[in-house]
Amino acid sequence: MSILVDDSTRVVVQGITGRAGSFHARACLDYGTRIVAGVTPGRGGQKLDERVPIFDSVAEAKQATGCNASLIFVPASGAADAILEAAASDIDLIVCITEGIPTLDMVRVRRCLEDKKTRLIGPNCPGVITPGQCKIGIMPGYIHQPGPVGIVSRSGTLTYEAVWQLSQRGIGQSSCVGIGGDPVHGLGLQEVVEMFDRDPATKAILVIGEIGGCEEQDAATFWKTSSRKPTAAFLAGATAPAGRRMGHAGAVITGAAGTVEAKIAAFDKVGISVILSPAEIGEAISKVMAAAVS
Amino acid sequence: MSILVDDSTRVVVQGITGRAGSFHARACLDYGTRIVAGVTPGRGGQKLDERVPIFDSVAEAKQATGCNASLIFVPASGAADAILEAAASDIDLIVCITEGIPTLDMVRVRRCLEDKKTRLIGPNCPGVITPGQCKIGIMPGYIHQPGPVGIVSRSGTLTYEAVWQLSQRGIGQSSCVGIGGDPVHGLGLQEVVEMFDRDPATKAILVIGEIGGCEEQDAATFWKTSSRKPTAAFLAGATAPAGRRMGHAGAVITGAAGTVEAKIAAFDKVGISVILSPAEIGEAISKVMAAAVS
Amino acid sequence: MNLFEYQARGLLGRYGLPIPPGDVATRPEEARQIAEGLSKGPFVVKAQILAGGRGKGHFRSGFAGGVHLCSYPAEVEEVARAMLGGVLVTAQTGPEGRPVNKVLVAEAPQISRELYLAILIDRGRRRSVVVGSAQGGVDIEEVARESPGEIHRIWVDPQVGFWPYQARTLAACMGLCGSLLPQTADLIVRLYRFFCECDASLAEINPLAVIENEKIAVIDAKIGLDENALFRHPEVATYRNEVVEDGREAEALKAGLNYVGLSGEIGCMVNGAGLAMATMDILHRYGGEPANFLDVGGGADQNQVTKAFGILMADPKVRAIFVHIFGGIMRCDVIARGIVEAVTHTKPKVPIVVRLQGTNFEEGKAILHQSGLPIRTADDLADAAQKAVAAAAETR
Amino acid sequence: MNLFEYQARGLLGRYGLPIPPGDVATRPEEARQIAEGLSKGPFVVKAQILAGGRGKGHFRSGFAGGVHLCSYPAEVEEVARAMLGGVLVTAQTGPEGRPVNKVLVAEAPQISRELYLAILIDRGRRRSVVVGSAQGGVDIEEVARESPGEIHRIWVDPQVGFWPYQARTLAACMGLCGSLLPQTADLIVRLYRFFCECDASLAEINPLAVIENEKIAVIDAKIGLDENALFRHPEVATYRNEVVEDGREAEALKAGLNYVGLSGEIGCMVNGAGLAMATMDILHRYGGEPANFLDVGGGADQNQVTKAFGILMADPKVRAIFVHIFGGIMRCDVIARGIVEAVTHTKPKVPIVVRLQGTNFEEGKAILHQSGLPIRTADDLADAAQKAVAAAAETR
Repeated sequence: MSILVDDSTRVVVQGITGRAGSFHARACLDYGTRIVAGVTPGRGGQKLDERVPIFDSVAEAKQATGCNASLIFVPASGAADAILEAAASDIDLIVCITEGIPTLDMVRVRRCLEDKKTRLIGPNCPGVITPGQCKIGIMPGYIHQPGPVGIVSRSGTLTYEAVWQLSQRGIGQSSCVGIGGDPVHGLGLQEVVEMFDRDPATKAILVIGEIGGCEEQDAATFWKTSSRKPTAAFLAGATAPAGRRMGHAGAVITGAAGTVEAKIAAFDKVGISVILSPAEIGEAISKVMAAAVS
Repeated sequence: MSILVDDSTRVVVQGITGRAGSFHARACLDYGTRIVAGVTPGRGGQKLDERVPIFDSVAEAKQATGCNASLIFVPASGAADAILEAAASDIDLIVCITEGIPTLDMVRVRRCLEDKKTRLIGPNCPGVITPGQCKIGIMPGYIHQPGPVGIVSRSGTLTYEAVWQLSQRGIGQSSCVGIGGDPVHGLGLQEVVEMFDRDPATKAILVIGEIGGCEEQDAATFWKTSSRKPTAAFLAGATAPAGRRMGHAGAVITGAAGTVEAKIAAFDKVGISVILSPAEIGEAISKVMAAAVS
Repeated sequence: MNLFEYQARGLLGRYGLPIPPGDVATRPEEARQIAEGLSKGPFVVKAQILAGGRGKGHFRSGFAGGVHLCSYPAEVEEVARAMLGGVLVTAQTGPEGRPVNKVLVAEAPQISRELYLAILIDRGRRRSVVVGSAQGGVDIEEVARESPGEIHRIWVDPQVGFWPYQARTLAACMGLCGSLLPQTADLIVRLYRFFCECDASLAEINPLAVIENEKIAVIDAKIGLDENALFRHPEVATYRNEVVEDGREAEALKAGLNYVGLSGEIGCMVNGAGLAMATMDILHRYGGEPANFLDVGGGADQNQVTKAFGILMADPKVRAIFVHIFGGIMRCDVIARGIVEAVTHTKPKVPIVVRLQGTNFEEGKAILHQSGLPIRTADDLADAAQKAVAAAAETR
Repeated sequence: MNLFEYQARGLLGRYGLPIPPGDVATRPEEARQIAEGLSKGPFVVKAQILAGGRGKGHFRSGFAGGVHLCSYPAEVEEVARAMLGGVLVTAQTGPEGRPVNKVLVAEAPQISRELYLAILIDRGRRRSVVVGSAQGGVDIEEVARESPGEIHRIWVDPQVGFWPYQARTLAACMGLCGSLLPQTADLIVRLYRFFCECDASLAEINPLAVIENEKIAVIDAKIGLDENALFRHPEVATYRNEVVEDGREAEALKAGLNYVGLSGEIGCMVNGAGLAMATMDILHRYGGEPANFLDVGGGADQNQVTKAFGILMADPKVRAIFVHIFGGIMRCDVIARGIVEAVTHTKPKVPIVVRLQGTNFEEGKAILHQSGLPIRTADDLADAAQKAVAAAAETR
């Protein structure tokens, strides 16, 4: 059990002939992910490594292979179009790794997706993994192990650090979802938390947030009104200076809601323990799980 | 009884301080139409002829006067905006007289109206009149008289000619609707025909079509599947030269549907008598009504 | 407003569509110079008129064909000389043909495949539609009739817009693959951007061609612009002056009148397009032929009536004038005064039949009668039309 | 990317927004000439820095205020001389202030009312929002806190777009009527068009002012552009070179690194923005202060690692370097080789602490150890951070 992806997920890689696309398609294949197709317009009929058929469009790929998830490596200027192409073919899950997509493109994309059942993860994210079953993204697969903790994160490498700390302690993960750091993106913290809440395999939830936006507060609102699983959270950027862009476009402080203090306050209110040091993530999860058992 | 408008209709005139707007607002008032408000941005607080209050926006006009229909004389460059403003205030019926609105503006307007219950008549049309009750448009009111014939027309002055011929013979009209001559407009021939079909006061229907498009065929499709009232039709443009069109793209979409011959054939198929001379419109209506009675 | 091919090339070029190099010439020597400036032959010389069927047309002079392939610049000059100043008659021009004042000289690449591409407004669905076919360079209407499956359409939701993936889908339907697929998709996206940004009513590329080295290119383009939107495109509105071929139409344009020249002998002046068409129809029924379509609009004033008269009377074909006004906003007494003034000043040599109906028609008729001018009036439409046809027959 | 006020004026001017005339000067004499060229005084001289609070700021020289009203061109020159080349400290610049290399000289119209207008992206609702208030020229966040009813917002459905009637509604909410209503609505529509066409992330006009003769005017404008969209705006991308005030940031930009200079003493090099922020947080916990934020990204190569080292070491504040890499795509052995090479070549005089974790971390650590260079390594994050803080303390 898991959320979003498992060993039955059939993946098409959009932009499979690019440098990043081919590299990560191979890494996913090596992990055991069912990469059943690739798409690069004008390269239809070719194959990646003589095993993954390449098509001119997602529609053709879906018709030929029945793919139901897409992994996007298309460059920023064409990424919005790639997302909409996958959505037009009613792909269930789209994971967009591409970084640098203009915000107004994402505004249009999200508006179009409102009318669809397609789910989008990202862009500018590491992707999603269900350890031992399916990796759709760029995270190092080997640091993960199957287990009870669902991780949702706005960050990339910081999530790897958290996973590492968990796996070092022998605590595995049900699924790990990096939702991406752009101002306008697909699934939000709250939506993923809700999925973990419904997933029987997930026994505890780790939330990795950061400064900017108010997704952490939205998630807190959810907990306020629902029964919930043991949860811990880490929030990066407590010491980031106000008003200076720190890499993720999403990390610009946009008002009081964006500060770590405001987010900690929101979590405190609903009784979520906020981890104060990034070195103590593994330990904190052990504690909340132990507390839940006792 | 009538369609679309009657003596309870409360009208706001958008662009009431312009030359055409003030002229026709007065003409409608003289006819007995309940013109309850006008709109000209920046002129809010003034009055037309010390009797019609002017507002800065349709929203304010609606709040203050409860208007439920709008008559638009705003110049072409701002007319699409004026239509959407009225629709945003949930005005039930919009009659847009303005001619010369860019087609792509109307494409956007129609798309926006799909999500609304607001009905649009026009643009580039004479408007709608229910004789003796309410005139929302620029037609000469005095040529009309109350009675049993519903008229729907794609033309302006040709409709006046038809009304004249009817009234001369003592045949009155339930309502007359000029749907406008632009490629993309509001209510279509078929929709108005359906309204007349449902209106108990309408005993016979006169359709005035012309070359181009395929609205006449759409109306014919309706008759094919529904019981119907005595109906006659005149189609202008039988001898118009095939036009100076250069490309063939139009014909790829609509085929030969735009010709009068094709329209006559469609009407013939469903047994609608097509009037061959524009001088015989009144006579033809007398005949179909007499045939229905006997 | 339809554009000449050379204007269409200019506009599409601004949007980055691939078009074989070339330019327009008004003199034969200029045509040769253009050819000399191009990097390679063969060259194509194309008569610039606003009508199709040029290739199979012929000049009044006897010279055959409005489109010629030439191998050398000297040949280009020769062909241009035969075309310029001539009158080209094609299946679409009618027997009177069209004057050729400009020729286009362009490189004529080797074509390996001809495709069809167009964008236009679908009135029925109220949105624009992008149309593509692997069957280009031919009569597309025939393709639509004979093998409708060969015509592919993508309707564009104006709220969502047209995205590159849709262009790729269409390009694939048009049989394109390999590097031609993204190339063509890019071209379609650019054509759509042009269509929207310039408020076009039609953008048709036929043929769209696959040329040497697997490149895609625009070989011929027909563009129509929405006249209602010219106010927001001052840069293309200037094309307007260049595209009016008919002198009478140019006059009417200046006076703000909607005029189309025809080949009959009864000059018509009507208010409203529908009534104007109905008037033409009824003249036909009684054996008459209109010399024109002229809609003076709903709010025409005395001045416009005078100008309209001037245009009708300047037409040597006109043997009778038929004025048909249904007064709504326009009062018949005002129109009657305009007619009296125009007739008094211009003293037409052909009979005039007037039907006034609607607002103040009694007063209007009285003004006409009291003027003492030789104006024939009629009350109903059938009577008026018969009188107009009879009047034209008298002077024959 | 935030723009200088004079750049913002230039861009908004292209979209037809009403802006009092003026220009930017780099020399005092130039400032005077600009004032002489303007039709009337008084004039305003404004220091051009990328931070707010200029009016209440002060120069290191002691000169007070980054915004001055002047009556005569000579006074303009005097004020410009006091500002140019100086360092302006405001509530938003931090104690180090910002260098003033340019001043804006403009007409200063009589202001009768100050309003607020802005367009930005609302992340929560995932669309742009147009914000207006009758309370302008003040701290808008305070207005939002104290009297939220005074802030009016219109969220724009990207599929429907922003229509003039919505602009009129907002203008009316801002308390405008009479001829100011359509004028302001027009300004808002133009600002929205700018926002979309130029891919802005923020367009804030504060104050928007009612000036003489009931005209509306842009008195100050703050514009942020979406860096991700600069690829499609080559014309504004060139502004990029002008807006980097910090030399280290300029270096980093060239190397494709994401760098923000801070005031601490531990030079940080981390892969990933979230991990970089967490690294800063943990240094803080152990009493350290980062000298910078530096994210080398997910796919940095040996070359970028070398360049990043160069930037860290060029900073005189840096007393220790902390390299923190979690290898995912990036292999730790590659990073280790980059570090060894950089250290070998640049011979830093400050201690270096490295934590490598993730892909090939064992191999990476081995490379560092075998190099014999004075590099301190650590396994877990807490240990590494403590070592880095201690290292910085040593050299104090």
